Amino acid sequence: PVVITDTLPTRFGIGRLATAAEIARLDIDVRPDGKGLPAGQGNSTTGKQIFATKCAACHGTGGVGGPNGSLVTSTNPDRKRPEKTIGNYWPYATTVFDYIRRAMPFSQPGSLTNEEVYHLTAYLLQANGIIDEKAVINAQTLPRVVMPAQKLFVPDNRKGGPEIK
Amino acid sequence: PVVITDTLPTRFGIGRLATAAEIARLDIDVRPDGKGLPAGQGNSTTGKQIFATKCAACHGTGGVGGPNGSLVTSTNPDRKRPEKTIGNYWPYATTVFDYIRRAMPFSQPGSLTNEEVYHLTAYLLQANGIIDEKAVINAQTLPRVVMPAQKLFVPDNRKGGPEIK
Amino acid sequence: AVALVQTASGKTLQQGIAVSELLPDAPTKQIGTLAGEVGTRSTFEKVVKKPSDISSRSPLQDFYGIITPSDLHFERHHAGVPVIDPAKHELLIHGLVDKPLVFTVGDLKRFPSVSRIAFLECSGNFRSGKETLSPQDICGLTSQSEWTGVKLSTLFREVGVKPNASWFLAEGSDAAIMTRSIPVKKGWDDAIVAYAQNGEALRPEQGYPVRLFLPGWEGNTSVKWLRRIELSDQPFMTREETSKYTEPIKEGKYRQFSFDIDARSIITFPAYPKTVEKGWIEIRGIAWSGRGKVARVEVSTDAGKSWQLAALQKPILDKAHTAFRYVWHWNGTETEILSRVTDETGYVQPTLKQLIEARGNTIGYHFNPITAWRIKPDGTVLFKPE
Amino acid sequence: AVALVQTASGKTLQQGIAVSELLPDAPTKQIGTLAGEVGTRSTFEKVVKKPSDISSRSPLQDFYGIITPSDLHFERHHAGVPVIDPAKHELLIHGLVDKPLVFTVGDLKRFPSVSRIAFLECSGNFRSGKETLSPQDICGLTSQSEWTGVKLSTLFREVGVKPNASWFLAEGSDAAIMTRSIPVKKGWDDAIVAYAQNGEALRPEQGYPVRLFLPGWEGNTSVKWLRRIELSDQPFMTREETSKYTEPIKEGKYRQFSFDIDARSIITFPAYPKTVEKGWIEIRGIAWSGRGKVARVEVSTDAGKSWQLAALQKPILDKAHTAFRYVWHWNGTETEILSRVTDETGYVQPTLKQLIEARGNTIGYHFNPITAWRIKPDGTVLFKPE
Ligand code: HEC
Ligand code: HEC
Ligand SMILES: [Ca+2]
Ligand SMILES: [Ca+2]
Ligand SMILES: [Ca+2]
Ligand SMILES: [Ca+2]
Ligand SMILES: [Ca+2]
Ligand SMILES: [Ca+2]
Ligand SMILES: [Co+2]
Ligand SMILES: [Co+2]
Repeated sequence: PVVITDTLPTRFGIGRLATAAEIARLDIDVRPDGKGLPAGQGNSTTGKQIFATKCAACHGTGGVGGPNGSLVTSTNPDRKRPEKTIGNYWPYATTVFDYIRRAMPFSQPGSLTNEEVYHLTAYLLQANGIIDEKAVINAQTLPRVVMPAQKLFVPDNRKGGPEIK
Repeated sequence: PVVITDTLPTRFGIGRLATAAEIARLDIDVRPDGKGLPAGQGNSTTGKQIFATKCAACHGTGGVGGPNGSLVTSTNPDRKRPEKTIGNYWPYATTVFDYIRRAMPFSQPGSLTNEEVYHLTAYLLQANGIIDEKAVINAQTLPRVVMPAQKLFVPDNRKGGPEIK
Repeated sequence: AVALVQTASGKTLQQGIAVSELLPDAPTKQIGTLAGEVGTRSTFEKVVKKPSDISSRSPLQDFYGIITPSDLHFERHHAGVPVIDPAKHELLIHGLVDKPLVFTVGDLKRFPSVSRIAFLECSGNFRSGKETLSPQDICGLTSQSEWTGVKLSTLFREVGVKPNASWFLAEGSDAAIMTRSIPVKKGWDDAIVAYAQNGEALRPEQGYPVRLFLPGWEGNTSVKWLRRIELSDQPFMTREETSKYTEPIKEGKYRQFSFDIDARSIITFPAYPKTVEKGWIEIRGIAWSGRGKVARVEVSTDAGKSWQLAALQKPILDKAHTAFRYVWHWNGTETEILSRVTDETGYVQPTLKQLIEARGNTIGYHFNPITAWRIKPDGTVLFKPE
Repeated sequence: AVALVQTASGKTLQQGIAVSELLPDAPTKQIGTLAGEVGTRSTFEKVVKKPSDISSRSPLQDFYGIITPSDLHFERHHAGVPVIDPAKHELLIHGLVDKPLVFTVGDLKRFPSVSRIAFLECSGNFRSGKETLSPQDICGLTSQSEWTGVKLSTLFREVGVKPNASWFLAEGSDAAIMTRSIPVKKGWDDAIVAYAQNGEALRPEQGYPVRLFLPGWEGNTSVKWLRRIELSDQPFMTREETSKYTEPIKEGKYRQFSFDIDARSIITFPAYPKTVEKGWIEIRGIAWSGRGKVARVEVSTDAGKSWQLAALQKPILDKAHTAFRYVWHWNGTETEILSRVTDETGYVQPTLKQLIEARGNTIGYHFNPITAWRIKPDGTVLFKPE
């Protein structure tokens, strides 16, 4: 069986050019370098209040416990291993903003304003002892937050062959 | 990938021995040489009556026409080609007995007695002009009936390769 | 509400706007259906077989790849689909054997098993006569599954088939008690007593709980709802191999026991009722042969004047639908597109004219002609009956 | 009524007896269901996935062959299965490209297409801890389909991916707006933007109408309900590649971007909850590797003391579940059976002990240990948690 490929063009001319506006409408991701962060800012005090209203039912008072897991590191003598939280397991602070904005609150995803997301991000970083109560979180400051867990992550080095990794 | 086959036994010892009775209960086929024909016999006169009651609604009065097709050869000027019937297309008379017994009447399959099937077979052969009205059809006579269409059938001679057959 | 939206670099001001206003679609704003026991088909998909009472044609123009979804596998039966309790169903093998045996469905599953992806086609799979026919209408009595079961040869060894056995009867447990005579050689070669299809138990329409599966042979011989196999030294001449499934050839003769499915292909896209736009079009179709693998598929986009090799999607399996593709630039002028398969025996799919010349002026079983589609300047696609 | 029945040679007298009395079963005496638009599953078959809210495990012990019926394909989602109208769904590709483009589902289907049979496995596919676990419980988050779609490389060429693009973000249109960062190389290599599964449109649970499909990679990366791909010069570090889908290795470190699925096999018969009888048993299972083809599967029937080569069912496909079989005579004494796959890179499926030694004393993603089944003298089969 011979495969014809020489007739294939590089471009088929299918699809329509995306406008800047329609890209912007969908382009909600936030990178570690801050690319994608919107205008606005937040602080942990306001974030704490929003968290109590919109999040604590699922993630516990102060982000500890709750039916859907802790977000804040704590020393819980009942557990063999510490729960993985933003404080001890998240390598990038921008992920907090990105994830909350796209997916939380679980039952009302997409309902938070950017401002609210900044406040919540500030609160969760502060509650985890990563920033202090006075810190303002915005597109400039968030990418600069160094997370305690960042140094724990290493790239995959498995590559097939006989060695078990 | 190596396939292990040398461990395979000829017999696995699975399944249970069939008794003669349970074979007989299922062994309803009839071969061209008459093997499988039960005791009993039939004649076209009785068959004609049964046909009128149980078959004609679907296969037409006298086996011609009807919503489910003719069984008896006729010259119908309305049709380009003659309908394929027992008279002009069936190579073996035993098939008539076998098929009626296993599958007809369509809406009550398995409801006919062997005797009824013999009568119907006799009738359909007679109506197609293959046997005469006096003939008795039974395990001995049926396999001896030579069908007009028998000589028309040839085995498949296609065998792949470039020739279109 | 008009909202100033962020750019890709996140520069534009848009405070106090819920992300919901930035997102296009409802699906991102409400939790979907939770995980379940059995999946669903999207309600936006309306893909169905075309049924008569006795058969139901697969929507070839709506398929992708080579596996036929089991619930869209073509149907053909002679007295409907029976309801069979697998706990009560048994297969009897008797006749010219050392040891007649009865196997429960559970017994059959205990034997060494085999799986193969292969097509099943009704030998009566041809329609023509008008332009508004789809691949489903023309040739929807072919489908493909991964079949799993026990090799019939394994069961032959278990019962001890006698050397003088040359044919066997396969009998179904439907209300037609469908029977066919099969040469014993096919049983030794590659016949399967199948109990599974595409990973699960056979579907009722396909012979649940047990069917015969004869790779490459006309569908009717793969007797469904199999209850009995009788070994014999001659064929039984059942109604399905005399009055039916025999076909006219020249000089008033009729061909009997024509088991093999001749090689065939059909373009399933573009094909009626779909339409196309000018520009690049991937011509897609399936090709298969009952005699082995597809060796090659050629496509013509100029009404048969010239032919190009199509790409064949791997794996190219024995006696299996094989997907072919040919990327073509349509300039918008009226033309005809055709496909033609060659199988590994060197058999080349014929035209209808060649078939009629070879067999005489009648259409019967085993009609596998090249199918042509007319592409009109407005992009409509019509079947070209010859 | 007692009836004298005919013998095989038709000798015994039995006049006046309806053939119905000779026939065993109701199915032969009443016309069955007529042909229909959509087939059915037998009501005697009760094969279901085991769901939690967020995932649903395929019943591996009930499958035959290598195709997973689409409605029994495992599920894993982070905010339920969205309802998506394919007429409204679009895929945006932007970022480091010459020409950001939006494709409708219809657009995607116009491109040259590709099909491949390949597994999809969640990298969190491991459970242990008690004896009464079935293959479904232990490892039911793997399934296999024939996927059809357009190669991502084709779309990359269409948008003109820039040379400095090294990662891309794939984003779903579910309520989690699920995102993963994928090296661009995978997009050029063998990534598919799939719109079909096992011959038909994707099922909603599997990403209808469009998903990413990354052969051999952990399931979560094959983003479902795909709406956006953004080309970038760095990964996005989404929650699913940081907080989740990272796993502990030695010295307190965590492995990130562990995409490849390590080779794995599991015996699916005999396995809990099925039981066996003394005598010949066909040991059956599936083996696969995210790094290529299965090279070999070995089976041990003596608790790992000795190993025998199993037969592999063809076709043996790249990054695909491959069926293996080993015919074994069980003498009725207690034993353990195990399977171990080697893939074409030479990787041999490890024991749990080897995995824990290599990674430290924790269980995480990508656990693919050899699974042992205990066969008790009474024929019951139990999982052996280590
Ligand atoms: C109705 C329950 C519910 C509410 C309310 C809720 N969450 Fe969650 N949250 C969840 C669930 C469930 C998950 C896990 C989702 C998954 O794994 O896909 C989660 C995950 C998270 C995570 C990721 C945790 C990790 O370790 O990966 C963060 C961060 C988070 N939620 C923040 C919030 C914030 C902030 C709010 C309030 C604005 C909130 N959640 C409200 C249920 C909830
Ligand atoms: C309710 C309708 C109906 C009744 C009643 C009926 N038949 Fe039929 N018959 C059919 C149908 C439908 C077929 C075609 C079945 C098929 O092709 O599978 C058929 C086929 C046949 C054939 C085969 C014809 C051929 O050319 O292959 C014979 C012979 C036959 N019937 C005989 C009988 C006899 C004898 C009776 C009465 C005892 C009978 N039929 C009653 C509907 C009926
Ligand atoms: Ca972006
Ligand atoms: Ca959302
Ligand atoms: Ca017999
Ligand atoms: Ca019957
Ligand atoms: Ca069939
Ligand atoms: Ca999945
Ligand atoms: Co034929
Ligand atoms: Co991983």
